[in-house]
Amino acid sequence: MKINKNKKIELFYSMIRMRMIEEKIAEKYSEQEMRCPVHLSIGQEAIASGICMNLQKKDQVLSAHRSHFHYLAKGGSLKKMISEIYGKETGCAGGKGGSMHLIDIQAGLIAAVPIVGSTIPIGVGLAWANKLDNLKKIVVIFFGEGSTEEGVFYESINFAALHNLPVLFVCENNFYSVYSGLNKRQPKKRKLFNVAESLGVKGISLDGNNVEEIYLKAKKIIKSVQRTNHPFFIELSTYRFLEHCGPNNDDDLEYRPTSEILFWKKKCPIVKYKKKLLKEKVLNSKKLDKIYNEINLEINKSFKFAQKSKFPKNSNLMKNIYA
Amino acid sequence: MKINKNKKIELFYSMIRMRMIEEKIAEKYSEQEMRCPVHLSIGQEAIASGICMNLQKKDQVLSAHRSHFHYLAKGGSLKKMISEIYGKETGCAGGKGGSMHLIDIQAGLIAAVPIVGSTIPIGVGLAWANKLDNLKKIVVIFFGEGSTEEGVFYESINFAALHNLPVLFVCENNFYSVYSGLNKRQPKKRKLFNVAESLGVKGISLDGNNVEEIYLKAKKIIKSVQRTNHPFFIELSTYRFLEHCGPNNDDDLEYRPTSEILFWKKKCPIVKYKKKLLKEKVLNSKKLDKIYNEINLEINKSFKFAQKSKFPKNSNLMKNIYA
Amino acid sequence: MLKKNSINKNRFIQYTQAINEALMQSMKLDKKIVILGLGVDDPKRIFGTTNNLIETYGKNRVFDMPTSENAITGFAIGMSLGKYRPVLCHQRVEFALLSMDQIINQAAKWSYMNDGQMSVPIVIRLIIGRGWGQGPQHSQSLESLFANIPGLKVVCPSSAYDAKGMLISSINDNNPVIFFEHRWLHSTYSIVPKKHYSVPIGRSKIVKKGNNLTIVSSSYMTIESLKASEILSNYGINAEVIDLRTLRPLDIKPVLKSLKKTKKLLVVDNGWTQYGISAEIITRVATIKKLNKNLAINRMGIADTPIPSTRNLAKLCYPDCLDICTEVGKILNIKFKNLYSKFKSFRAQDVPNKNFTGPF
Amino acid sequence: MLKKNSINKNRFIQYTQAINEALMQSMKLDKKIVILGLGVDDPKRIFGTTNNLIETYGKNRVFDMPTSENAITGFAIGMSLGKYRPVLCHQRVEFALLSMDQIINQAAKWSYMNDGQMSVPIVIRLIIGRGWGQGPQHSQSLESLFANIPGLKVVCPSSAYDAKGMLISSINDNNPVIFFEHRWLHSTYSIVPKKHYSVPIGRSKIVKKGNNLTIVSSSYMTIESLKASEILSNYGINAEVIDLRTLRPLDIKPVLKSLKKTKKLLVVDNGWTQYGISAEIITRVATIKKLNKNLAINRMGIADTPIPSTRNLAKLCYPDCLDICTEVGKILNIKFKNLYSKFKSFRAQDVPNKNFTGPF
Ligand SMILES: Cc1ncc(C[n+]2csc(CCOP(=O)(O)OP(=O)(O)O)c2C)c(N)n1
Ligand SMILES: Cc1ncc(C[n+]2csc(CCOP(=O)(O)OP(=O)(O)O)c2C)c(N)n1
Ligand SMILES: [Mg+2]
Ligand SMILES: [Mg+2]
Repeated sequence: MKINKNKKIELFYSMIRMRMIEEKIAEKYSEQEMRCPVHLSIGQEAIASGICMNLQKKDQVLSAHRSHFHYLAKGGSLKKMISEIYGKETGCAGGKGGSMHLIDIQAGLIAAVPIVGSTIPIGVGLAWANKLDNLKKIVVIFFGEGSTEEGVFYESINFAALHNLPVLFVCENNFYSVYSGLNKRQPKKRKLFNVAESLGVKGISLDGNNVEEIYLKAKKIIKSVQRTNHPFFIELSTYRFLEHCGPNNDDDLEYRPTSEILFWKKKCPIVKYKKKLLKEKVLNSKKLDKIYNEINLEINKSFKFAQKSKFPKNSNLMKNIYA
Repeated sequence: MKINKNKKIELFYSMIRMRMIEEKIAEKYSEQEMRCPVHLSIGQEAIASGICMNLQKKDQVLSAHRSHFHYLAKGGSLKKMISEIYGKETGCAGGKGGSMHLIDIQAGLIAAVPIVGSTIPIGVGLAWANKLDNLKKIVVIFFGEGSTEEGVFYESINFAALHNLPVLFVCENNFYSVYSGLNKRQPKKRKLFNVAESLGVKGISLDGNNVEEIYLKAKKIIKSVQRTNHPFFIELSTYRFLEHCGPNNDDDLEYRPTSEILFWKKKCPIVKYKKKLLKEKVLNSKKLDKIYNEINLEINKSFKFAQKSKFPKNSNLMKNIYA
Repeated sequence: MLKKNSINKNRFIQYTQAINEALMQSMKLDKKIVILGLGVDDPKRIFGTTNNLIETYGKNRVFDMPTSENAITGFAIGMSLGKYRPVLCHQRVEFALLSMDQIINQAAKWSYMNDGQMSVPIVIRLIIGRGWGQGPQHSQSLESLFANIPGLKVVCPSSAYDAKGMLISSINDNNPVIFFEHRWLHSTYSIVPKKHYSVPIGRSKIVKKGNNLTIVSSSYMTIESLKASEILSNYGINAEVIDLRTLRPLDIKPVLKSLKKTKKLLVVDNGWTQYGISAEIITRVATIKKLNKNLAINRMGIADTPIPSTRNLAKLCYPDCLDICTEVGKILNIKFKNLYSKFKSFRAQDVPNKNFTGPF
Repeated sequence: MLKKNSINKNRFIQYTQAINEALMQSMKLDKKIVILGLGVDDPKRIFGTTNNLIETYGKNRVFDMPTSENAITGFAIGMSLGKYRPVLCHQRVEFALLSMDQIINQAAKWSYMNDGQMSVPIVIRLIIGRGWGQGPQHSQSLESLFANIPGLKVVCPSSAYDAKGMLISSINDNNPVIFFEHRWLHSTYSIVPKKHYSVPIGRSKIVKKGNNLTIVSSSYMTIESLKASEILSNYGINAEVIDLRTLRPLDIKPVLKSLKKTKKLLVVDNGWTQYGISAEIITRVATIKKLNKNLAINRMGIADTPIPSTRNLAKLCYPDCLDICTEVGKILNIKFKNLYSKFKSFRAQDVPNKNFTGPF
């Protein structure tokens, strides 16, 4: 399969936009107006972009604590996301959730919650409902490799396999859970997609920093999930560039080897792809500037919107506890 | 490897004794003096016998709701078991546990509890302690295939693999969880030992009704676990002859196909083995009679002991809530 | 037809059948209602409560499940997001302890977390209480663990009539509802209309009028409280008995009203008393300025211990009607003569009824 | 050396350091103590509480864990059966909801289930409470879910001094102890002896003497209650403040004694009030025959809702010292002039101290 020029630009645009958004969050976090934990995904742009580029609006995505990119790639409103992080009434959850509880039902971002693994069965249940209703939708569940240590992940995979549910499991393996390396949590040589396969869900492992490959492979997989109602598991290796939670770089803490960090920085999905597209003449510096400007404009607008928005009224405190 | 004659008789004795004990429980249950749920294992004798024959006293066993055979095969006191089922102060748990909470610390039966899957991490933790202390013990955890649907099973396997713990997982696959067949719970073609292997724990699948094979294979496996501190997973196919819980046959409920029942009754581990040993002249009818008589005597004594024993004193109610 | 039956005052049916009717009738009215749980379609049908569901509504609406309690609850939440209305069942409340994350962190907070854009209309039926030597892990009554959590509704009907009506309300509710059924209530009978009707969530009920003292209880303990009030009437004492029926949102008004009259309160807890349901009831009373003078207040409940299996210790754990009378006597400063000998036949043993022969 | 330091009254240290000292010193005395939990050896060391443990005691006694909360608790139980004494830690109480089966069904009942032949000496440190916009799933205080369970001990020290002494007692205890640490207590200081000492489990404590009314509280709310008592003294009101410190077994005696004097009780709950800790305290008082006359009783606690992330709603959830004063005013029928303007600086914002800049 080939990717046409426009799609390439779209993929690049999606990635660079997400990065610029989070860089702005990081920059402005110290103003102490975004008063909630933020888990930035910088470095992991290719996965959300490559997968979600294949999804339609009706398809549904669930995520966890590190959800900004999934929200954005699925078409969630930037204004509402920034407002949510600022705790404003215009936020996607009315300010009640903060960065760890993004949601945009219209866009199909159904839920993101910070209890590790907890959205996985919920996504499977939703896929089950879709299947019973014969809706030709796919549910995509994004989670970190840490989630795969939770029993509920296993229970969910079992059920998706048992009932042949149209769900795509996307495991972003960035090798760390907070500061804990994989070697403290899973045996060496574990292949997560093998685990899925042993349970009856087909799987593959991909380079999580190669956006075109992700896009192309995911296209095929998603089509087959839709056609066959069989679940699928994709494991993607990638790397988070900043600290686990918060706006900073934490390489000074030395929980990750410098050589490893350098290796992955070199594999930056955006730098690499930009080079490629420049070389292929899909992009040039003029086009790039236009893209940057456009994104900057959008970002600035969104932050202004959020900053100007009001905090929710006190009377909102006791609202919507019950439907 | 060969099995000598004495060992053969021991294996047979172990199996027939367990069956006769449970047959007596079934017979006397309707007297309504054993007032607690009982999960009889008749039909599954070969597994407990074949595995535990390889264990030493210091080795440790954990089980679940269907635990009589594990308790007996590990050398638990019959008198204390029957007394426990009768709710007497002489019971192995002072009457506080009933059939679902057998324990005999001296014999190395560390725990049996009726929350499905719940003893699995406890056994792994115990194996961990043993390893840290460099004790040359092995922990054997018996559980039904239903347990393998609990997330905690998966979490436990992961950890045993990660830390190379000296633990043997023994899955008795009798194809049913209460009245629910495997097809309602796990995908077709699932091989449980493949799941374990994908997680980093070596495994095999065995005929759970062939006591000699179990004994021989388990001998090798247990030695290797002891030597290498690597966990191992054995899946054994078998069949429970009576109802899930209670003293009766429930084939009238028709949740199991008649052909399946017949197939397994033919594979009765005791009938088959008896035939074999008679043919091999290891046993003869005289020897058999002696065995039956001896066991009957022991059983009758134990029931009398239990029946004559006292109920725990009222003052025991509030004792031992805290250590 | 329906109408005729529904006014038939003599239609006594069993609690389990009432549950079953609620499910059958609700499923007929709303195709999005689905039934999930271990054994919902097995020969025993959850003590008969799921009888005929699979025959009538088919295997696309009635699902046996793997032994994966935590995930099952998540599946139910997910289905509800897909516009289904799952009714989930655990045969023992203990099994639900495996799913507290999904219940407390997710279901209870879902509507609030997204500020009302979505809600989670699921019903979780949890079977609590005693059995035949069930022992420490199959006999708990953990209502207060759920009642503490905003975002959940928690109900515990004590009669077949309420069970049907409140299960229908629970299914119709757009929020997660924890529906407690006590094992020993399953075999009780009451008059139950055949029609589809609802009993509102959030209303306690005076189940017996009286003016000498107020007994407040819930779930199975309401039965023992009613028995106690019958016995007490032999001693000339006229107790008012209030059945809470819903623990969250709690309806305390009938209790306060009753106390204006009686000035005496005994709360009979269906579980452990420490940090239990009874503590909340008493606190609601004790913190009312105008009421808290000159009241005699006490509570009782299950002994503060894991429940042993052996019958002679287990029976000591559970207060019954005679123990309730004794507590009433303490509040009223009366000693009831021959109470335990005269009314021995009222006592519960280790089985809910004479027909019970185990094993569960 | 040790002695000299231990009598140095000016040794103010932080709560987190007190926890750390308890762990360091206990591990030195007993080689069977091991530390389990996500991040116990990571650069942040559970807010500093596990500093130096791995350096001092090595990787065979300090274990980072996979994200498998339910199994981890089972491992801890299993290790304790192998004569180890694990101290387990969850950075948020919410994560422990994944392990309620192991905690409630197994650990709490182990000793009883085998009639005292074995017990489960484990400590489970659970971090509760507020943070910076933590939202509904990272800010709960679920003490009452554990306090309801016989077989558990439940403690919640509010000072660095008690934290060290009670953690040592918890580690030495042969039973499962749930040890609650409030995030906002972590940055508080108190005088803490350097030596290894213990503060007994099961004793509440008068943290401020007074005679006009009794304020009972626990965990972080003790801090706000103390602040309130300081403010109240400006209005000539002398409040007695009692810190429960242990929720199970509950020591109610100091409360009852205090009430004999003050006749007025305000219970400040560290969590939700409905079916919360405060309900038990009030019930213990209200069910005492000789005491329940002429008492003024009230309670307050976290608003009955999931906690929102946004700071301007979150702050409405948590009562602080000024809100406590207002409640006291209601009990005493006094209106405090200029309370909110005059003592504004006493108010907690959405951070525990000025140095806090997020993200957690
Ligand atoms: C049930 C649970 N346990 C622990 C945590 C603490 N925690 C927050 S994020 C996180 C890391 C999870 O790692 P991973 O799933 O790989 O996601 P990543 O942060 O790498 O994107 C952990 C352990 C949690 N939020 N929920
Ligand atoms: C956590 C939990 N869920 C459900 C049950 C109900 N239950 C009791 S025994 C049993 C069957 C388990 O099947 P399996 O593990 O295969 O054991 P078997 O009965 O076949 O020996 C079930 C589901 C339980 N005891 N615990
Ligand atoms: Mg990760
Ligand atoms: Mg089975």
